[in-house]
Amino acid sequence: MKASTKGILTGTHNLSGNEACVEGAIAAGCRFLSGYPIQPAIEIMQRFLERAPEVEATYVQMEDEISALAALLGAVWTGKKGITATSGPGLSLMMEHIGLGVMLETPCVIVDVQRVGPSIGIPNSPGQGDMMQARWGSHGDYEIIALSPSSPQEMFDFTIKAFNLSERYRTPVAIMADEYVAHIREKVVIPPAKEIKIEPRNYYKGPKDKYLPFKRDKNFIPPMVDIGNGYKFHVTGLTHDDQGYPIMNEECQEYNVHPLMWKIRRYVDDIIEFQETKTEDAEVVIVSYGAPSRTALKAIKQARKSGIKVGSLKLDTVWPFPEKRITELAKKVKAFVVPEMNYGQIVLEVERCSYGNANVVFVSYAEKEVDNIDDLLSAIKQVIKEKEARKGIIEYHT
Amino acid sequence: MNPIITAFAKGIKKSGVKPSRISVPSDIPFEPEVVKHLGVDFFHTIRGRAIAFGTGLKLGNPDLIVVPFIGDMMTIGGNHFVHGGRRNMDLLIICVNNFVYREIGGKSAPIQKCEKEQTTTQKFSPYSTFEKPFNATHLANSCGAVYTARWTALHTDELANSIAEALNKRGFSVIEVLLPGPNYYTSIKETDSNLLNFYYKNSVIKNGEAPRFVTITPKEKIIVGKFIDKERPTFIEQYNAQLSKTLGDKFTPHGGKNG
Amino acid sequence: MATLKTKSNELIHPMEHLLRMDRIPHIWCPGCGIGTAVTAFASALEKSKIDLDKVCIVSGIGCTGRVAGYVKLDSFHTTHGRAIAFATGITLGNPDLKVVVFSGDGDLISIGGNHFIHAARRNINMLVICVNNFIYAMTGGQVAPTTPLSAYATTSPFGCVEPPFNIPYIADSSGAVYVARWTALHIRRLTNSMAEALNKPGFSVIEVISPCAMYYSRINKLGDGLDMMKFYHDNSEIKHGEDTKNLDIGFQTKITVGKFVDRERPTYTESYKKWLSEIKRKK
Amino acid sequence: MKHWRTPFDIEEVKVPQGEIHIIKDRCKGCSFCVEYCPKDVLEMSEEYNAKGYHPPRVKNPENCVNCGLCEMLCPEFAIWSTLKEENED
Amino acid sequence: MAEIRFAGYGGQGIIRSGIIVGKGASIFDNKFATMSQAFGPEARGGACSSQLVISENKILYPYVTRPDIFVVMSQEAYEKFEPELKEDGLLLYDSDLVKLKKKREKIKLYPIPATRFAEELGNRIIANVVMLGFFTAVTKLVSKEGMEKAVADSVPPRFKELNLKAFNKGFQHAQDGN
Amino acid sequence: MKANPRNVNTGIYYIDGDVASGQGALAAGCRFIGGYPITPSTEAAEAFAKIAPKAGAVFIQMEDELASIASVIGASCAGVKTMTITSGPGYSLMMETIGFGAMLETPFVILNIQRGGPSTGAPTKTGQADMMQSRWGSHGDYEIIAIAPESPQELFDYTIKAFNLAEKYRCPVMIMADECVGHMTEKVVIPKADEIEIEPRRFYNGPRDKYLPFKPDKDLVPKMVKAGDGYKLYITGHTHDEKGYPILTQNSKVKTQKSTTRRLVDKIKLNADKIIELKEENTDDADVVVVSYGISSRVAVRGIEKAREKGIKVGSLRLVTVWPFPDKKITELAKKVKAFVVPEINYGQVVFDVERCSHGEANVILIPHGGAGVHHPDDILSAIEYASKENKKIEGIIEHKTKLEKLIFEEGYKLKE
Repeated sequence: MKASTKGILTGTHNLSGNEACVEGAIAAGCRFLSGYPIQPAIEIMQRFLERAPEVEATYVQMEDEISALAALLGAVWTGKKGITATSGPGLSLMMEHIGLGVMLETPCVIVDVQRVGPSIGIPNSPGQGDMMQARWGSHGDYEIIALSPSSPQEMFDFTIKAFNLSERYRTPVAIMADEYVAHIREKVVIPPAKEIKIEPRNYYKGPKDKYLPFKRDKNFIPPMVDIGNGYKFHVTGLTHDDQGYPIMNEECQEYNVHPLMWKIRRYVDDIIEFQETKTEDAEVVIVSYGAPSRTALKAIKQARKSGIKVGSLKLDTVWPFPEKRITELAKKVKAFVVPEMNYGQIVLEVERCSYGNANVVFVSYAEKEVDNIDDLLSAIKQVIKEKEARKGIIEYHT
Repeated sequence: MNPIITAFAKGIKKSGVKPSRISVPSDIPFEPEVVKHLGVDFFHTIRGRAIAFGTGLKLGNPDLIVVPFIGDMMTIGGNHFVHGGRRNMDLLIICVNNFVYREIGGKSAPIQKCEKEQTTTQKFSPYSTFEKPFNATHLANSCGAVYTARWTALHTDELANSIAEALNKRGFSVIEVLLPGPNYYTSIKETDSNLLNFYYKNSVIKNGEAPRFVTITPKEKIIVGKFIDKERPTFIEQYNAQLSKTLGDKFTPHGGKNG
Repeated sequence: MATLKTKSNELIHPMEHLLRMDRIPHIWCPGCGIGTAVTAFASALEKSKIDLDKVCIVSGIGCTGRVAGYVKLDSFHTTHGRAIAFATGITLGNPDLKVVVFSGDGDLISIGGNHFIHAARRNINMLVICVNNFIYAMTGGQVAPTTPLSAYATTSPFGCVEPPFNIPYIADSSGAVYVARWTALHIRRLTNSMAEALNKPGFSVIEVISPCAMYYSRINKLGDGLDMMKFYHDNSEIKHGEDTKNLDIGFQTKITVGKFVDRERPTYTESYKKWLSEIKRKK
Repeated sequence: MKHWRTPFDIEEVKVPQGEIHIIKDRCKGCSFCVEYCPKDVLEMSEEYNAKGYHPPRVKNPENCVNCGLCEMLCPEFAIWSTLKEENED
Repeated sequence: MAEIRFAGYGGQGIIRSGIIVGKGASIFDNKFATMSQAFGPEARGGACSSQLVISENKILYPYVTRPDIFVVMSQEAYEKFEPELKEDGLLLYDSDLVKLKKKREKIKLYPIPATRFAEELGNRIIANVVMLGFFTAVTKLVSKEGMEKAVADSVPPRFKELNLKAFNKGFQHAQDGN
Repeated sequence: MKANPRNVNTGIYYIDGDVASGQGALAAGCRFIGGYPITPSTEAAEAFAKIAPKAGAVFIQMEDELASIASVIGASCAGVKTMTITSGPGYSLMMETIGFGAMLETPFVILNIQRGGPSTGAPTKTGQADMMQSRWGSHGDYEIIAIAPESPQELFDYTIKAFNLAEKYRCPVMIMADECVGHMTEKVVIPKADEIEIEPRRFYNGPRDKYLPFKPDKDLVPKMVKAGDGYKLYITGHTHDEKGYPILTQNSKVKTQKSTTRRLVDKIKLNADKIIELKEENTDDADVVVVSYGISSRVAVRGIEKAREKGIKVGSLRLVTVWPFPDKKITELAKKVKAFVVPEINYGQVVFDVERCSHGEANVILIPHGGAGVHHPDDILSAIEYASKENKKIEGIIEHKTKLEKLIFEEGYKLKE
């Protein structure tokens, strides 16, 4: 399906990441935002409110992040596409309802503009400390899709992509941006509506009385209906059967929850996207996402100048994790270097998937500027000298 | 914030309470130097949880005098506010109201641009212009507060007196302080400091006014004063009384005799 | 009012078309009043003549939280305390719907207290039916913010030390446009109230005092469900328009019931629409 | 039938005759219907239903005036009344 | 090792039965006993059950899969759990409340009108204790003394006598009838 | 330090795990519990509410989980030992404040009786699916300690241990029990007070004006003071320096990130060897090692015994502390064994860390279970059998198909309650 022309600001703009995110949401057909102001995600709410009258969108500032996500889930069931924007502390509060979103298989988009944590941390400084939280933060078993943009243009593109993924797989999708990407201003090209692909909601078309809200179709995704059309359906956050009625036993738990994982896991190859640069001949590959991947590209150039063959694997989709690609690369390369603005999260996944075939070096950007390439370079230089395979994550201290 | 802190310092002095007994859990950051000057223990807690945190402080050590400063106008922490009042937890709430709610009309842009570096708690709020604000006093009273007062930040003396009075009062006390924030009186095109002056001038003191009638509307004068001052057993008093009744000698009152 | 429909000679209860009969019997204990409140709600749905396709019901967690699972409307059983927040999203997403939040005192007033006061302040268009049984029954009888002083509960084994909320008062002071309280015994008045509120735009609250025969009455030695009903019968007093501040409930004291607040205020949706059009006009 | 005063139209108004229907196995034996039936139509029975509770049974069928109170009060949707005359006519 | 399931409807003291037998076995008879139970609404509205494993050694697997002994006090519970019972298991049931359907050949049946006995003793709430007395006599898994101590230990002092009376009533019934 | 006899109800009891934990908390010197009822953890709160007032401790039921955890941290700052009690959904609500507690380095204990998830899930049934959440649930970088007990007796013992660890390392300690253990009734022996070792709070006793709230000792843990003792504390959830003052500018960020946030991670990571408690059996000559925790390790034993009867050399490694994860131990074992078998009552959480630490040297087999029940011993046996026969190195986690999975998705089992 093509996007509706309504409200799409086709053309070239100079936008911050947060603003680009809102434009992406509007282009994707999002007409509902509920949120609670928090640095550094406020501009998403602001921009959405400014644009709301034009596209007749609904905006509500709720009393906290808990209710913001609850209201969003409610609104989605009325047929709207919805988004909420927050940062670490807000994401922590949303955890319970991410679980509800997963259990009710409600498509929605959650933007997390990461800042330095834990707790209040430093509100206006970039961080990437919520990556594992996005995957594991709510109780119980679930799979989630998380995208990580590295520029305002990607904020725009990924927001549309996030909506499409969420509608296709009926699941909450997280956009794990960071303060750096959210606040830099760059050129953002918004294409004409007809070039924007939109995933329509998977609506149920059969007879009204036969509708089962969690009956999976041939693609393994249950079709939805909107409230108010006489389907009289029931949904619950309790473990349930196809009809949405709670059944609390082992069998139903298996029947209900296992497919929540499968419905993502069986499509990982369709979902996962990454960008590779010069990995064909690389001895060292920098695995990165978000803002540090910009630094990685700079570092490659520098390193190649000094004769070290370095490549880059930039993860557009962080969750599900591109296990296969890492495992393949691990067999070819000597080492992975993972720069992150935290104290080691995704690097654990890289270590896991390299099965001891490549050394894994962690470079923490929690204590330095994003555009600092010196540490990255020195890590590359040191690991290239490393003779043997080392177990465990290596951190070179400067 | 400064006029409020000044009044707080004055209030502490006037009340005769030893500052080291006072703990301030707050969701508004204080200047560290101010804390040293005041001589109190200060906890900058996360948004909305100052009252809940204070409840723990008080029950952990009943000798403390706990004064939560809340800036979020009961948005995210509204629940703790009403429940604190219901329990009559021995807390003095300083509720800094900077009018983040506004009535419709007047302004061209619905929300203020966020250009300056701000922390979450130095509140910028895009509270949309069509929401009715809480009447904090009425709400506090309806959930059981024993002391409520409202002053603008310029009523320094009155505010200090109220604080002194409330510091010596047992139970859930609420002092609402009006501080200029985003433009509320949309017809007045004034800078913040002048706006404060405007609040001051546009207010009228009506001690003992019924809480139901002290709603702040753009068209009328702001009613300030002390509205409620009543007695009700605090949580700890009630706890000690009830448990002594049912447990008798087996029970040691929490926090000693004085609660 | 009851008409018997027969299908293959089976007896069919007149409410069956409004209930999910495949889920009956429900989980509530013998002598519980929630079933009665559901019957009243079902009759109110008929009485109000509201389009049943356009009504949806949201519940939280707890005994009363299960109501959504038994009423044949678009129904949502959400997380603990967040029913009102979830319903806010629904009513803003599609303002044509009438959302009913049917949940318990612990769910709505304790953990969901913030959403309760804020939705009332915003005057979100919804009907909140709060079944108050003075205790957390689903988890086995813990003290609730409605448990009367000195009443016993499993987490106040020596008597409750916290004064309870006066739900109508707090609803009133936060800005609800319709506030009523009935016991599960005042079924006809309760039905009328519900029917009236279903047709009223804005935030309406109906508190239903219900016996909890399994926990509240057992722990406090108040007999069974019937004994509690008898107590309500003898001790409730109808006072329409009573000032909400006088509606406190003590342990086994008189209960004032009636319709206390019925006023007009623009709803959130109306204000929002007005605001949208104003902005548009300016541009 | 006792009245606290004699209605002046008692001669003209025909008292409706109701018929009680009970789904025994839904009953959880709360006895609300028995207690609050204004016409003393019902009583609790000795038998146990499948759940192990004593369901109500009709004691004085002729007394039922189809007021519907039992139906409204029943938390289990297990009892209701219908108008009998209609069936007879 | 013996696996036991107690079942009935909410309010019959099914879970307490499990606790009392477990207590008798583990504290007063010095065996190992692990009790687990069904919780929440299902324990009140419909069939509720508790499961007990008694063994001479440490119990690893805490749940009952195929009980050796099934003690049942309501029709619904009987229908729900009866199929689990072992081929040569023991079925103890309240003869007023449970109507047996099909008979499995090797299963040994032990009926007792426990609720009626309890009502005769003055309170139907002690039906479970009557059943426990019967259980003790029939199964001999736990000593009578141990069970009596466990019963006395598990009820408020003022009800001690009544409960012990109920226990002995059930115990006696087994001695008389079977 | 020994426990205070006033807090210890010495004796032999037949109680469930929840109640045992409440007793354990009191014995450990807990003075304050803020809680909110949630199945299946409520009994622990009820037990504490009942026994606490007689020993001078307080139980308060707060309005929600957000408030419970905030009040617990507050009370900890006031100088008492504290705990909160919850289960999955409540735990999710606590996430923001857990990060706050980690940032403030306040000692407190969370008892999480895990149930079937996600969302409301199966409240009255068991699960182990909050394991990763306990490690990663709050935003930002921090480390916690998590303990997984397997019986009511252990719930008593490890609740005391949890308090001790919390005081020692000044960090949140989670007791990750599950419904099965919490609701299981067994014999629990509460020893005499002088047999219970208690870790006192690390109070500062130097000169008042020299006190720096976040200046660490050698083991990277700073000393505490009580609120109200005249130290003019300035404590914030912002990233802070040693004085506790907030840092908001980029320039000073680098330094403080190193001295505070990194320390939050390092104080656990570097002390991991002292914290980690493992129970190892027959791993010396094992071909296959079953790695498990909590109730799974208990039910796995039946499967292991059956496998031994068949002549398979199988050992077991029980993680008593799940976090910090015993990286070294797993890496060591991986070199020796053919495969790890990991039964978890979830669809794969801790198994990822087993996979990570085995560095491709041993196969990793997951026996998943959705919850609401425990593993069938036959599933564990068949996984062990498979593991011992498979001679190829396989990359990636091998998900063992359970009987239940086959039953439901292949044999068309009809769901019924």
